[in-house]
Amino acid sequence: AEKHTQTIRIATAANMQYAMRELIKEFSAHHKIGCDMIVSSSGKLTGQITAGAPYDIFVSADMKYPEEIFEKGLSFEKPKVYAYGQLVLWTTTDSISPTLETLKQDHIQHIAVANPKTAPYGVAAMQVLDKYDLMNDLKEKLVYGESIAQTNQFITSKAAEIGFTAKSVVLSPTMKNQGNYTEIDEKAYDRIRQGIVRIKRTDAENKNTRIFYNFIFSPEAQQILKTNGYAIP
Amino acid sequence: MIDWDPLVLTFKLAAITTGILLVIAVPLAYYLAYSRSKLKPILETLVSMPLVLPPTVLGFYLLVTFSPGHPIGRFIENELGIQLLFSFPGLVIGSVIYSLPFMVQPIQAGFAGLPHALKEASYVLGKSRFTTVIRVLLPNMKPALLSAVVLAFAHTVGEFGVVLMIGGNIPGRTRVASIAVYDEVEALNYDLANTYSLILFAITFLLLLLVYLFNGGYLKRLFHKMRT
Amino acid sequence: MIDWDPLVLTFKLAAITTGILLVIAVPLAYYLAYSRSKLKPILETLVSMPLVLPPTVLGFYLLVTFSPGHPIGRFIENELGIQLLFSFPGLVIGSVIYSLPFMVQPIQAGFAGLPHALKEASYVLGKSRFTTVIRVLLPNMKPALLSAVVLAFAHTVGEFGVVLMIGGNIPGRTRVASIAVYDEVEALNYDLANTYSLILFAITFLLLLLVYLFNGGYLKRLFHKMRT
Amino acid sequence: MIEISLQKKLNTADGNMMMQADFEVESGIIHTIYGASGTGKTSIFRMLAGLLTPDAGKIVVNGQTWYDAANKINRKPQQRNVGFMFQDYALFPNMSVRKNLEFALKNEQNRVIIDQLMDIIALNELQHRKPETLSGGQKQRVALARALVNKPDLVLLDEPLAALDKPMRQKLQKYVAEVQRELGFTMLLISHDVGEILKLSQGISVLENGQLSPPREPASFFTSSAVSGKFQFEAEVIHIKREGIVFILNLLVGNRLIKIVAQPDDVENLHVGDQVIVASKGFNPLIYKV
Amino acid sequence: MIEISLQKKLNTADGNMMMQADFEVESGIIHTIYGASGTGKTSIFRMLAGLLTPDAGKIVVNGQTWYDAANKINRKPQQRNVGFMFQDYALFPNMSVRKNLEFALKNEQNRVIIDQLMDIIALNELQHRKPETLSGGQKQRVALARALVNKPDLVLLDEPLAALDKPMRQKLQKYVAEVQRELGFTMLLISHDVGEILKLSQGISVLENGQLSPPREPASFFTSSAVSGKFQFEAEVIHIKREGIVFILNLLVGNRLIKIVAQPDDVENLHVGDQVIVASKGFNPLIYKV
Ligand SMILES: Nc1ncnc2c1ncn2[C@@H]1O[C@H](COP(=O)(O)OP(=O)(O)OP(=O)(O)O)[C@@H](O)[C@H]1O
Ligand SMILES: Nc1ncnc2c1ncn2[C@@H]1O[C@H](COP(=O)(O)OP(=O)(O)OP(=O)(O)O)[C@@H](O)[C@H]1O
Ligand SMILES: [Mg+2]
Ligand SMILES: [Mg+2]
Repeated sequence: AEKHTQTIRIATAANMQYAMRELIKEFSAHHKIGCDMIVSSSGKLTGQITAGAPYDIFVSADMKYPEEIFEKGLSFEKPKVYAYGQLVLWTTTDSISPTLETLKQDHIQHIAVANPKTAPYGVAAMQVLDKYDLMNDLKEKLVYGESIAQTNQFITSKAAEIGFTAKSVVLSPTMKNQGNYTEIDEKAYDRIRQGIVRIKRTDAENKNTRIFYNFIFSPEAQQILKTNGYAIP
Repeated sequence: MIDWDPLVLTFKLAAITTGILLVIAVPLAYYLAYSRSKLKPILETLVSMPLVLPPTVLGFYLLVTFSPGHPIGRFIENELGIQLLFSFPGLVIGSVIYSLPFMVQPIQAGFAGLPHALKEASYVLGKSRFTTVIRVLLPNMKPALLSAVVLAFAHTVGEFGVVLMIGGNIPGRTRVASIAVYDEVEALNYDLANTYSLILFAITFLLLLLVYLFNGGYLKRLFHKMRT
Repeated sequence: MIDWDPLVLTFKLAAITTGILLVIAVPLAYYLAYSRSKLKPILETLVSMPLVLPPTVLGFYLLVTFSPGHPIGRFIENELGIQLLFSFPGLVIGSVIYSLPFMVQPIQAGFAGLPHALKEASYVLGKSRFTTVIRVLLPNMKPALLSAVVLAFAHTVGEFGVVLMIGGNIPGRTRVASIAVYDEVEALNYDLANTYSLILFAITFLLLLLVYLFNGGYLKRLFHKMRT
Repeated sequence: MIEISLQKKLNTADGNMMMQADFEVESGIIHTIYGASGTGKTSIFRMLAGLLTPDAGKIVVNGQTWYDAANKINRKPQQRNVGFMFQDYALFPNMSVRKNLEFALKNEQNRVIIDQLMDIIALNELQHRKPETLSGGQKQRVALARALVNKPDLVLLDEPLAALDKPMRQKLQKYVAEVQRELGFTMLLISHDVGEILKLSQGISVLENGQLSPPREPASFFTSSAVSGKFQFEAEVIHIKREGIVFILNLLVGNRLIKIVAQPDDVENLHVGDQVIVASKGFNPLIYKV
Repeated sequence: MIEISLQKKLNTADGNMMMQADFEVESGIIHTIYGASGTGKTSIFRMLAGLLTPDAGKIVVNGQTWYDAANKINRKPQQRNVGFMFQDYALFPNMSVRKNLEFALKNEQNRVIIDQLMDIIALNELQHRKPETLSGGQKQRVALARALVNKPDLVLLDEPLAALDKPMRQKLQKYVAEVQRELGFTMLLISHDVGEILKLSQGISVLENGQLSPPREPASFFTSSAVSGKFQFEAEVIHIKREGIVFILNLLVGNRLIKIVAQPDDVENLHVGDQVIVASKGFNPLIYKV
């Protein structure tokens, strides 16, 4: 029980989990506050928070979900952007060069993208394809991952030869040296704004949560986010 | 706006899967029910194993196995010319693997519950094992068969972990209703999700209700009444 | 680094769920097998309905129902003082609902397959319905019972959609092994995921194997040999 | 006293038939229900045991109303305290022979009855075997014993000894008669075996065309002709053999084979399979006890 | 010709026992296997049908080896062409009476046999009923008919008529004898009914203590004493009644009740239940055909 008063629960969107692990490590080095990370899709986490999940902070992969929570009056403040996601084109097959031009080639049969309905990186990928007028040619090749995480599984298992994913993924510790990626021009898609909110579980603010919230915007934390493949505000 | 494609696909998948499962499960269950081999308990255990893994994880392993990078996947694609990933046949195979225990277990229990005399009487009358199974044993274990079929069918309708993983959620090809509902819930479109759920629920409810009415002889009685 | 908490939690959940399901399913299956009510086909259909919805979606509906914003959730929390969401009891209830068809269906088929004479003989000997079920009917449908228990148990071990949704993946409390595997796969930690899967697989395999060995009388024979 | 009046529509081999069974049986006797296959004997038993509901009628056993259509009384089988030996045994496959008997015990009941019964049915050696592994006659013996364990008010025996060989049958007939006399319960018997009926029962009712006849004395029912100082019996011709100038006839009297010597003109029109009456004007039997 | 030599360890009511059954039966006759309950009669049938594997031995039917332990020959039940009427019927619950018979037809076989058999067992009215709804004796008749449908080489009848009333039993006995004579198949019969054995079978072997006796003629086996011009039979005393200065004895001869007049000194030591021999020195029977 003692542990619980000290520990804060951080609901983390799937694509943020690698960065979050480092952030928590850094945070724990300076504060005596335990952190439990709960990873899931932003959609599920939002549903759970609406139903009263005992999470203290919600680190989302976009702004839609935290805004939903704010509008329901479940957060202490409006969601605030802590980082921008960056889109990359990634392949784990060495013989393929990950460029937009190769996508049209015949040996590319499947292109993995996240479901635009639920994942911000999916929305961005679609915008890119539209922008470069590739949509008609590639439509038949697209396979949709439920989340960015599943998109990654399509790519790493080579089930899809290539796919759009988050830069944070290809820089993650487990994937760092696997395959090749190229960054997509940031101008080709709307910025992927990732927001954070503190959850209002009781009316009283939790001091520890506040400390962590502030930490995210600290220069040290922002630096960590940057090295993990995010652009910072 | 409701998209009917996923629903059509779902019931197509469920029907085909159930059909294939029946063909596989009956001989397998027969073997498990009657074999006296020492390997039998091991096989029995293995049959239930697909259940132990979370569907997405099972789906992931299937994804890896079916991918061109894997010898099995390469073999299937090159030698048999079948494209399993992100295709309807792949969904069918995934669903068959995952729903296998639901079909095998009740049928096995059904076989095990039958008196030996039935089999013996049929053999003595010169009937082959196949004829005996089809015409004597299966018709005498209808409740078990029915529960197997209903479990497998309903489960395939609702299943989405495996299907999502190896299907790739492609509209019109592998995007089944369960994924559609899931998507809407994820996207916080609860109204649409409810609508999908309700339709899925309603259709399956009616289907199963028909099956149970038929099984209970209610339909027969109804027709009978209408005729007289 | 392997965290054993989720595994302990998983088998605790599976055991409790299976136990509760047995208690619920036997009378329910009995009713469904023997009732001649007109409502029976409807009830039969309803029992299978939890299967039709994708687990996460079912989990979502349960989440909404159990939340303090919902009359039912409020009632349970205020009047009964039970906190269902994001707690172990909630997982149990969710699993029970989702696995209900796996338990009810085979047991119902088991009852339906028994000769009427057993029941009648027991009644005539003055035995109550309860005694008859416990001492005569259930012992004569062991294969059906076994398949029900195995399906429900294995399914609860592997289930994660419902559990993830209403449990919230809280370490030590609601983070079961299936979610742990799922997480690791999601995080692309395939090695760790494999390890978890293997452990989950191995433990369940051994458990079920023991059950089947016992059921097949292999253990008895083994002990017998050892003693002689 | 057992008073029974039952009406039930049965769907028999001769089409739909209304069965009407009215009879009274004194307490403490064995009474036989006799009739052709499929006439409804087992159905009467099932109605008495509460396993089948009559269309109308009344069952009163020792003053207690078990069933009364008019007053909507219908006791459950559990509340009737009958012992029912089923025609197809209905043993519990999950229980050993002994456990099948023990299951029938009432709560407070003395268990010695089990050992006594086990002895009588001569299955001690097989007491831990499951019914599945018993022979037909062995199953029948267990079923008979089980119906007697809990000392019921009314015992219903449906062809109790049909599958048994003669010595075992005689032994059990003796036992049934004894135990009935000792414990004084009322017993209804379905049997096709005339010897058994004559030996065991004090009354007989015949079920025919859906009607149960009034009770009669079994001996008078089975004896076709009155005694008038002469000796006479019906028989079937099994074999005819010439031996010198006479013929030797093998006659089947009931289940017994007897040989008699006959004159050529007696035999003239006789064929194997014929039913005959053998009589003698002046018959002075010698009777030896064996 | 059927040559059988079977060895099988059985676990009987008297403990483990090695059963040894050696016998030869001519083709085209009916032969009875007789013996007490649980001695292994059904087991012999099961070995003949291929449902139970002997420990050792040989089965040769009409020159074809069905089983030979030494040469590891063991034909499947399907390859033996036997008709087996099971003691507990083993009807198919999912099929109607008629369908049960039709299922037994061979591919090319003429279906008229079904109608003939349905007539004979007198269940036409019930032909579309499921076995579950039949009476005990009705089931038995269906089982008997089913065993005869496909005109097997060897017919095994395990207590075929035990549950039937006398008229039905006589009718079917007649039919069995007829059909056997007509089609000429070999038939083995298990029965406890002496009359049935005498009427139907041309030979009898007795199974006792695990040994099957050599075949004998049934009549000689069941007749206890030789003929010597006098008349004599065994009987059981059922009832003794004084009538004036004489006594009237009700005697059970086999399944038949007869009455005879006896002198007081004959009756002196006699009690109900006693076995007696009735004899007469000078017996000149009158025989009337009925
Ligand atoms: N499946 C079995 N497993 C073990 N023992 C058995 C099995 N079936 C029968 N037996 C035993 O073998 C012995 C012979 O049985 P079988 O059925 O051949 O007797 P039977 O002569 O036909 O008797 P009945 O006249 O009572 O039918 C019996 O003592 C019985 O207990
Ligand atoms: N469950 C049932 N449903 C419908 N009809 C039945 C059912 N059981 C028996 N019958 C019919 O009722 C009639 C009487 O059956 P019952 O079993 O009482 O006969 P029985 O006199 O005991 O005959 P047996 O001597 O052959 O056992 C039969 O014609 C039978 O077909
Ligand atoms: Mg009957
Ligand atoms: Mg037998």
